Amino acid sequence: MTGDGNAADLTGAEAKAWLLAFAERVIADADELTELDRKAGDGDFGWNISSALKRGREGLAGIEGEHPAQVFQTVSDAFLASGGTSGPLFGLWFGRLGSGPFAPWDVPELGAAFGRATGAVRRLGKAEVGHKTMVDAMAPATDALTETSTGVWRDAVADAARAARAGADSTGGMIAHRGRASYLGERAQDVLDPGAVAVAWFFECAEGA
Amino acid sequence: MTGDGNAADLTGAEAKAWLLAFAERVIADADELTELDRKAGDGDFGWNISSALKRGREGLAGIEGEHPAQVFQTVSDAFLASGGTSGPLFGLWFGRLGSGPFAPWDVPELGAAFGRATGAVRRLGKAEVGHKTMVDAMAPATDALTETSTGVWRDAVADAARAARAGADSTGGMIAHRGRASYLGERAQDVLDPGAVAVAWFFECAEGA
Amino acid sequence: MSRFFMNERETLVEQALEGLVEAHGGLVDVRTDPLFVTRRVPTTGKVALVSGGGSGHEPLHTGFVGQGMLDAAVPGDVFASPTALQVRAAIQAADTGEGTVMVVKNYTGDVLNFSIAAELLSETHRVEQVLVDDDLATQKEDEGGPGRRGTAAVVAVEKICGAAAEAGAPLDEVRELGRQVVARSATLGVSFEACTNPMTGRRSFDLEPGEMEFGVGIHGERGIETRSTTGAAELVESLVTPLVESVGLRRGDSVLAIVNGLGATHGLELGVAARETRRVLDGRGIGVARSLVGPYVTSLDMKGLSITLTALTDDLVKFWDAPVRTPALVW
Amino acid sequence: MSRFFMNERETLVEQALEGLVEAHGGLVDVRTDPLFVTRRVPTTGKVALVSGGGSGHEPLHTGFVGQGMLDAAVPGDVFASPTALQVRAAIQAADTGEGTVMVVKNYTGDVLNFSIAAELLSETHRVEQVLVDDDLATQKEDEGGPGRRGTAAVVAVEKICGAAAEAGAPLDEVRELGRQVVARSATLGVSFEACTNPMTGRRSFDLEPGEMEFGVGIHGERGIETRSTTGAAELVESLVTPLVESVGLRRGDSVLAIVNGLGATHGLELGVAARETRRVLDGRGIGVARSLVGPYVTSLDMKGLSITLTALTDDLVKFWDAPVRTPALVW
Ligand SMILES: Nc1ncnc2c1ncn2[C@@H]1O[C@H](COP(=O)(O)OP(=O)(O)O)[C@@H](O)[C@H]1O
Ligand SMILES: Nc1ncnc2c1ncn2[C@@H]1O[C@H](COP(=O)(O)OP(=O)(O)O)[C@@H](O)[C@H]1O
Ligand SMILES: [Mg+2]
Ligand SMILES: [Mg+2]
Ligand SMILES: [Mg+2]
Ligand SMILES: [Mg+2]
Repeated sequence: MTGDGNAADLTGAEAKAWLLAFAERVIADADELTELDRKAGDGDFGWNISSALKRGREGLAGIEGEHPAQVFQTVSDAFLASGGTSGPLFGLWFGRLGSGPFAPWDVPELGAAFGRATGAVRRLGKAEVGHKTMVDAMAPATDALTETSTGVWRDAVADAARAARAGADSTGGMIAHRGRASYLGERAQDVLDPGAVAVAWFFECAEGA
Repeated sequence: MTGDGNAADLTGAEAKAWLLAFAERVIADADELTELDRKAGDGDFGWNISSALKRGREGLAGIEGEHPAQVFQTVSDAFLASGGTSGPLFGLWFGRLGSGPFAPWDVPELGAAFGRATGAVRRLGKAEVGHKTMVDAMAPATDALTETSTGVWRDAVADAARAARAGADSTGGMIAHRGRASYLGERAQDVLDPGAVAVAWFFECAEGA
Repeated sequence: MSRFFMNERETLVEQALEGLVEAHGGLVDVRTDPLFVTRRVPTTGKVALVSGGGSGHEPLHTGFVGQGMLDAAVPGDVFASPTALQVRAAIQAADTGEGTVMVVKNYTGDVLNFSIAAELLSETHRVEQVLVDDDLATQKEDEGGPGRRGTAAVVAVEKICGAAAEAGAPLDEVRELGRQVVARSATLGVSFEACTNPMTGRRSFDLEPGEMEFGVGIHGERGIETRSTTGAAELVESLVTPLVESVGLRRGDSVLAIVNGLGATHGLELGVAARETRRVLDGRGIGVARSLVGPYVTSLDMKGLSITLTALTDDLVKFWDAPVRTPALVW
Repeated sequence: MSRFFMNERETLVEQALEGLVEAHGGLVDVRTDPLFVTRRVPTTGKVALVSGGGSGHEPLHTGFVGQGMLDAAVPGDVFASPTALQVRAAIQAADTGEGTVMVVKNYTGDVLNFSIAAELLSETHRVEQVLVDDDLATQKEDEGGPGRRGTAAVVAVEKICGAAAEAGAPLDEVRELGRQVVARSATLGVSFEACTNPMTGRRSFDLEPGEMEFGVGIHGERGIETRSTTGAAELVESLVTPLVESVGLRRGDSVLAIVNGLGATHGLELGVAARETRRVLDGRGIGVARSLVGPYVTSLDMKGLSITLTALTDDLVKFWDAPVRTPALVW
């Protein structure tokens, strides 16, 4: 919509709107995430992520949104200043996105950026698909982005959102191998991983932005 | 009796016998002193003085007793290595005696030595006659030694012993102005001061030595 | 109610650091937003040495910033990792182009935040990591676990790497030296009374009279076993024996012994512990070439102590002896 | 049962000193029979500076032996004066002909034993005394009493007299400098939790939750008043205000502030205290020219702290800044 480049490419303004929508969603529904972390962790996930995104929203208010990298970098800083396990991992994810091109992103660039970002989270978190973490949503979404045949960023991200949602849903039934939920073993098997759910929300929020 | 000088002078051997007799008396009757300190202080005086004199006895066993100064110095060191208030004060008293002449002492020398010793205790302890301390026995005994007309040390010390005993007795009825007994005020008025009693014993022990 | 002396919990760490600068303004400086401590006068032309971790362990790490030791220290909240943003900012401030060695104690949060900071800087900075995991009490057979905790050996790592960096050693060499110190070190701790939570005033665990907690770390967690208290000689023997085995010390070897107070342990007690450490090692023909005795890696007001042994080489001795000028360590 | 780490009570102090030498053998040496601590290498041709007192206050005094500070320190048993015999031996060892200044904290037993030692040496040695009585909490109107206790100002006295002696100042000058520091200093302490007796494990007094003891000394005795705990800002204000009055500080004056931990007080707490001290004095236009922050004069494992202010002159600053090399203080 806004954006000076090709409408098919993700502009800074669009990225900014996307992130603001994500922040709004998370802040509104933080309790839902907290409830999941209460069942399978220490119950602070909603607070951790929404306080990071409140800071992120303030940061976004102060920038132009010249290109997606600047937008993601701003959100990254907000997460990096957070505690918990999710704060630095999301900070890394957005931080890697923040080192993408300083211009609107076409779909291949978008896929490449998410590929680097998700790769870094997998490496640092030592988490693979099936470990019941945010990676269970990040990885299929990233695959969808890199493998898509569309050249329009909104369509590509919509594919990614569907994949992320399926990935998040798949964590119900998994036994956790990473994070606090891993201490609970089978007792938290039925609970969705809040990190993965948040990732699904993230991709879904591109739609209205 | 033993001694190579004039029988009227105090020899080292006589001084050693005197101090050994004093040690024996104190060690035997330590409980009596402790009981007084229990009533008017913290109940450790018997232990303080008898452990000092046990060390002193060991020290005396290791020396010839060439002259009174050497003997008093040895006992001084034993007291100086002791705790409590009485340990260092007796250590000072005997220490000042220990800086007397390195030869048998005639009566004027004896009086002068005790004069310096008692003066030092009064000065350092800030204690005067009537303050209900060891000085109440030391001071009149010292006066007796310096004012005596006899030239025979045993007679002079016998005078001093009578004066020390009277001084010690006078502490019954005094309100203490120094040491722990001063915290008790009138409540310990009837109790004899154990330090003064020990000084009386000291002079009395010359008789058999 | 807490008996912990402070204003609000939120400002505790930052205000304490203002006090550090008050006392050692000639040596260190504090940066805020994000919070970290640097040398008063940054040193250029050398490898930067950066460390950090939760607060409550002072003087670690902020007290070790200065000539011959750290270039920057990054404090988290009490017993909580600093954020990756703090770490990134500290590295950016300290690294003057020769690269950075991060000294990280092996705790999930610390490892994550330091690693992420390094990862984020990977395109602009050369950042290497020395992971300190000296605590024998957390030795496990399983490969997948978090591994041994990092405790007082971190002081040896920071001192020795600091000296090497100051002497101009290149990045790889400083990192390898640090890893060598870790590989040659082991620590065991014991607690006579748990630390108290600054907010609630509650002890993190309770001991009956006559009990002590063997194998504690530095976050108030229980150790591996509750034992009956013994005299100093016997207790030091029980700490030192497994260390000697773990480090593989043999007759004729020489060590650095760090006798570390965990917070409320008195100097008299640490003195006795140092004496007993020497005695036990003497008895095995192992020489205590250097010792460091004091509260260097604390756990708030825990009563207890840890003993660290580091097998020395001539090189390590040389770097240990090199001059150091920090708030907590000067020679 | 005691949670104090030691072997037997009888050997505690001596074994702790063996540990001191273990850690700082390059600086100090311990003599036994009688027990005292000297510099590793005695310094000749200067006034000797000797101090001492009961143990349980470490690093005071034994940690302050070394170049630029004490020549010898004489430790008593825990909270008990050393004997006159120890003091005499220490003076004999330290005095190389230029005379000795004894730094004595104002307690009956210490004063007696140090004075007697000096008296016994009066024919062979020139011995002068600096009596330290900085504790405002024990200020009384009556002339006959024991006077104010000596607490943390003793560190300033030892540092400044030590520097003057090292610089070659003659006996009278070193003594006068010490007396000047005492006259310009005042201290107040507060406790959040009493210390525990090493033998019985009992606290020397009890505080209810939310209470603190104002005006404590360093022997576990109660202070002048039990008050409600407050935040750091308010508490430091209540300590510093009477000090400012007592020392007679005015706008434009500059001070040395000693923020001293009493044993189990954490570095974070002392940091906050140092910050607040500066803030309160700033507000009155008084400059904190120097500060010393740490556990320097402890009371076993007491939780609490004291603040000492010393009004500075250019001379005092010069001697404070002069190099010092002791186990507990190096610059
Ligand atoms: N090793 C890991 N790799 C990737 N994600 C992880 C890992 N550990 C935990 N997570 C994610 O972090 C989320 C929990 O975050 P949060 O509540 O902030 O952390 P904490 O467990 O420290 O309280 C989990 O739902 C999971 O998605
Ligand atoms: N200031 C003083 N001057 C002289 N003698 C004193 C003084 N204070 C106490 N004494 C003597 O010391 C004796 C008590 O000695 P002791 O029990 O060893 O001391 P403490 O009170 O330290 O336990 C008293 O009976 C008194 O004679
Ligand atoms: Mg959580
Ligand atoms: Mg958490
Ligand atoms: Mg007594
Ligand atoms: Mg007594």
